[in-house]
Amino acid sequence: MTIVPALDLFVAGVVLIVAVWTVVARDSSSAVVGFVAYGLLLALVWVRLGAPDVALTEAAIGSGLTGALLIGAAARLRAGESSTSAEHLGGVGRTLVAALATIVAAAIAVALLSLPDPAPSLAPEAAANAGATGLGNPITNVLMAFRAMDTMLEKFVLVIALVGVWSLAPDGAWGGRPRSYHRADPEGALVFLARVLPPLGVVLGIYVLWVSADHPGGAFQGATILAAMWLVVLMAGLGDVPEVGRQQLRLMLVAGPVVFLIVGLGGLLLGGAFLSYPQDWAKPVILAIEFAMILTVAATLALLVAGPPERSAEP
Amino acid sequence: MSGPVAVLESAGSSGALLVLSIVVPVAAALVAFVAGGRRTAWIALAALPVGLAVAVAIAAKVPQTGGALVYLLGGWAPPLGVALRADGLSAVMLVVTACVVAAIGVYARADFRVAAGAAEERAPFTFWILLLGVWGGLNTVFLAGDLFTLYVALEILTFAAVPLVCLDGRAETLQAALRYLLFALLGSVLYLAGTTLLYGAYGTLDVVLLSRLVTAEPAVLVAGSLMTVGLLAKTALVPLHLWLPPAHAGAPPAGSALLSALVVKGSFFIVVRLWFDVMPGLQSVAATQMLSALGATAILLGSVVALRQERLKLLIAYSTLAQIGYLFLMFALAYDAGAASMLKGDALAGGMLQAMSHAAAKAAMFMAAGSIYTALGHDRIAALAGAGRRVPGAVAAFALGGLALVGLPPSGAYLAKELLLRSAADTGQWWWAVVIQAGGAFTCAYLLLVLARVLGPVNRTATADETTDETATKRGRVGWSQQAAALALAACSLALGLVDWSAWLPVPPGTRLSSSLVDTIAAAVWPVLAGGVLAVLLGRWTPPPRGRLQQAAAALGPLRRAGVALGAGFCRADAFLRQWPVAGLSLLALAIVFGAALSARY
Amino acid sequence: MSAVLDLVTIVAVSAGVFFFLAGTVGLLRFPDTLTRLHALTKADNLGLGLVALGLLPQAGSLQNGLKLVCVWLLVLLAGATVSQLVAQAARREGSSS
Amino acid sequence: MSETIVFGLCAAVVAGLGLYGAIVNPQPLRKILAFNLLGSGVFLFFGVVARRGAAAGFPGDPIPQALVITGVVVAFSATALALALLLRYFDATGSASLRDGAASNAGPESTDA
Repeated sequence: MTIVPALDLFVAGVVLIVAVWTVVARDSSSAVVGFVAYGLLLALVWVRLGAPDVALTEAAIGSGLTGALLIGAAARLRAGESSTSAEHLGGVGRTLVAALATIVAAAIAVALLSLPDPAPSLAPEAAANAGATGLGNPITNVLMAFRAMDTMLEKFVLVIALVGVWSLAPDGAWGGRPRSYHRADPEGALVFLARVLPPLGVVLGIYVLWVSADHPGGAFQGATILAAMWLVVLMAGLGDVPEVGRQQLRLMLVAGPVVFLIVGLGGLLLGGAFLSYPQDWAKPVILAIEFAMILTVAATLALLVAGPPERSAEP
Repeated sequence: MSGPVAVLESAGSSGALLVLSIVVPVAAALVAFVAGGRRTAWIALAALPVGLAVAVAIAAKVPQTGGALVYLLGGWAPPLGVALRADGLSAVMLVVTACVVAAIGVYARADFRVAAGAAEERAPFTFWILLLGVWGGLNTVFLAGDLFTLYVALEILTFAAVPLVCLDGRAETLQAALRYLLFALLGSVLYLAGTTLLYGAYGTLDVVLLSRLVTAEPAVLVAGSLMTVGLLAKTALVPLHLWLPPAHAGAPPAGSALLSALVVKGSFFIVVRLWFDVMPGLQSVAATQMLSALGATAILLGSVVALRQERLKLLIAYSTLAQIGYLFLMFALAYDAGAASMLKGDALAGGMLQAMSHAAAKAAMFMAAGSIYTALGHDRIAALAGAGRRVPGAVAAFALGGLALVGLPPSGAYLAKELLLRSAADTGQWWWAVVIQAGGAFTCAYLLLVLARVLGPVNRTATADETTDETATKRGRVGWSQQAAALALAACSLALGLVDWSAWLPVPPGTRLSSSLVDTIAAAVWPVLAGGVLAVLLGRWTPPPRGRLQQAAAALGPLRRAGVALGAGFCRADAFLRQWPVAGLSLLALAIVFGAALSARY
Repeated sequence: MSAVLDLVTIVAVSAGVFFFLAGTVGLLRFPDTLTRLHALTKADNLGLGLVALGLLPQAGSLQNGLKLVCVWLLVLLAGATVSQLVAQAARREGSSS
Repeated sequence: MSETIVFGLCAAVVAGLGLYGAIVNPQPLRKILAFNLLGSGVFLFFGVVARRGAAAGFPGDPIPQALVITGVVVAFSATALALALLLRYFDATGSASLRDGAASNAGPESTDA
């Protein structure tokens, strides 16, 4: 058994080395690459912590999509990086920040280590109430039943963030398309990938949603895969980002939270509570919400990566 | 809101009102998003009265429950599920928020209208959805009984607020928005770190359940200090205010009103929840005195720097800084050293009342400033003369809002001041009484400075300047509805002191304007006098060119020079504190000092 | 029987790890982008292939085994494409400077 | 339960690094990166707390694990919004500097006596 703590120590050590690298690396592109590697390593940590659902989320969103965003931004900002000289901190200041950050981190570490043992846990309660939804995956139960409000509000966060990103468009480009990716070589490798991968990816994304009823997976993780497939197609120039004024697109972007709200209000009207599910229909209703959610989340994530509209609607 | 019954059972059908109060703005935002075009504004405007009615209904129900309206979402009781709770504090904040949002909606109708021929325009579309987003986020903040739901609500609030700053797309507002977002994100992550520790210690994030469990353990002390400091960063309490002045001054008027009046109150409200509901017995003399001392610093710094501003919107933004400080004075006054606990009494009521009247008054003032800007084509304080003739309603709203802020009877701020002073006297903390009075005088000082310009004679040289000024080229007409909206809010703020708040706030029944006529007049006169002196000594003004006043000015010479030097010093201090690394250091240092203050209780 | 399968696993995974190590050393030590890519492909193709092969006997069911093979194939596809793109970008940057 | 200690300490260090980077690094992009680092450290706290609460046959307490999934999505939205702002600001000014441009607040006191 001693090999397992050794493995944990090794993983933690590598995670820390890469984390330090992302902070101290001289140029931003290297730091971003370091961050993507860090995110993947973190997924390992999550598996070791017994949370495969989170590991999937971390790898897909924390590392994959965030990485894609950061790499794109780093490439566009490269020209301006050398001219950045603002708000530099001298050596003394850095040391001071380092000292204070160390104290805060140490306090948190002490707090974490001082937590009571045995730890308080809601796992037994979650297990006892799992029958109410008919789903076998406890995390899906939490997200869709016990704390459905958070999940619904989080969909709203996505919509608001997207409106925020769109609000940064130049006035002339409103209603138009987000930044177009330049057409790749039609014979090139990317176009090949964009033709081969998406069919597989779509199947995989829906599979990840489908199994989430009883196994690790879920709407977010599946949606991220779908979003990634769409982004590959866009980057290869095989498709165009839709115009932000399109009604169908907007419907898709709110379908998840709207279905959630309708089901929630339905629960209220049928005599139950807001966001409660009918006894025998819980599983199909939840899967219906998740299906609406996967479309919404996939579209929102992809458009958040694509950025504000930059071209007007007319070609 | 104690007792197991209140926690675990929904209060029948009226509890569904709490759900509606969140669902109305959220659903309206989603529908408005799909509808697009001119319909976006109409949907938002239609949601305003509905939301207001829901808020009023909640406020009417809460006193009948004897504690709080509770709703269990999905029928799941905490700790597994999430509960919505409305106590008196939530109820009044819901109503005030709905009123202010409605007034801002009326005001913004003219500014964010889609031109007749156009299908859809960027700024109107985003403004209306973000307005509903801010509203939904705030309602969730006031109602959520779970620390993680509060986190999601805070993020809704932040993500909706930040784009409002840079709706016009100018480079400096983009920068202000970016600084705002980045600093606010630091704050929310610290808050989230605290929630983890609390969950790890007690296995629940429910506010009421936690309040029965918390004891002074290391994890709780660390959590308390991280969460408090994170929220202070989002509230922009000095010295964590680097983002506020440029963001609040740069936004379009309706956006500024929303940000200054309401958005900062969201994180403030969570601080109140945290200190009074989650861990009231955990605070210490050191921690409460420190928090209020930060508030006092904010009053001093914000007011003096406000007096030095050239532009009206920046002046109002710095006044917000000072007023945020005012909100934190109640923490020292509400701490009962004997019981070693935060008490819900006069001080809390005063603080909340201050928050409410500031919300109404500040929104009115920003809206009025926006109208003045539109009418004159600029907002340079030195050249405001003549605004009274062009937009009399807006100037009146500005003056009334200002008087309400100063705390002249019968304003809400006056009652708040009375309550705070009473509690200062009860607890023997005379130094806070001094700070409270000084705050009123300072507010009066910058109000007088502006009003003197607005009502004064038109300055020929300034007018000549103005015609060459590029910003002055775009003068516009201001509709009556905009001025009326601002005026109505200002009047609300002035009338808040007439209400008997005992049904919602922890004050004895019948608490309203209690003092005699003489006292009232004295209370009205002395801040004006003191404010006048402060304005003369510290304000930015040019001595009159001739006449008797000039001799008076000359006689004041040395004092005035000292005042100017002092003002310049404060401006430099403010500029220093608003550098990113300095603010970051302050954030870390405050977290550590709070942790130490909380643990140094025995 | 299971001992033999375990041995296969140990040998194949160890060989895979060796190729990963070699590829990583190459990635860190080689002078330019193209040679680094050259090193990396060893890790991707051969290393991962051997690890997947080694894990097959431990998969337990046909379904899980198929999933392992799918993982390997997908990484091959992605790796090959990305190598192409990186090489193209490197060539473009090299010719422009 | 040794993994909770190892990864708990690891998470605290990562959070400290994130705080340091967010304050010290002058470029906004690096601040955003550091914010993500800090966020992931805080999410790991949840993971450690969840792992400590393993019970009822679950490898971890599902409540904090679900909270992390929500948190990751929120953090992604924050990153997307921040980067969009940064890129727009960069396009508008050609600079990615966050130095406070409103220096005029504390500018010369020319109108005074």
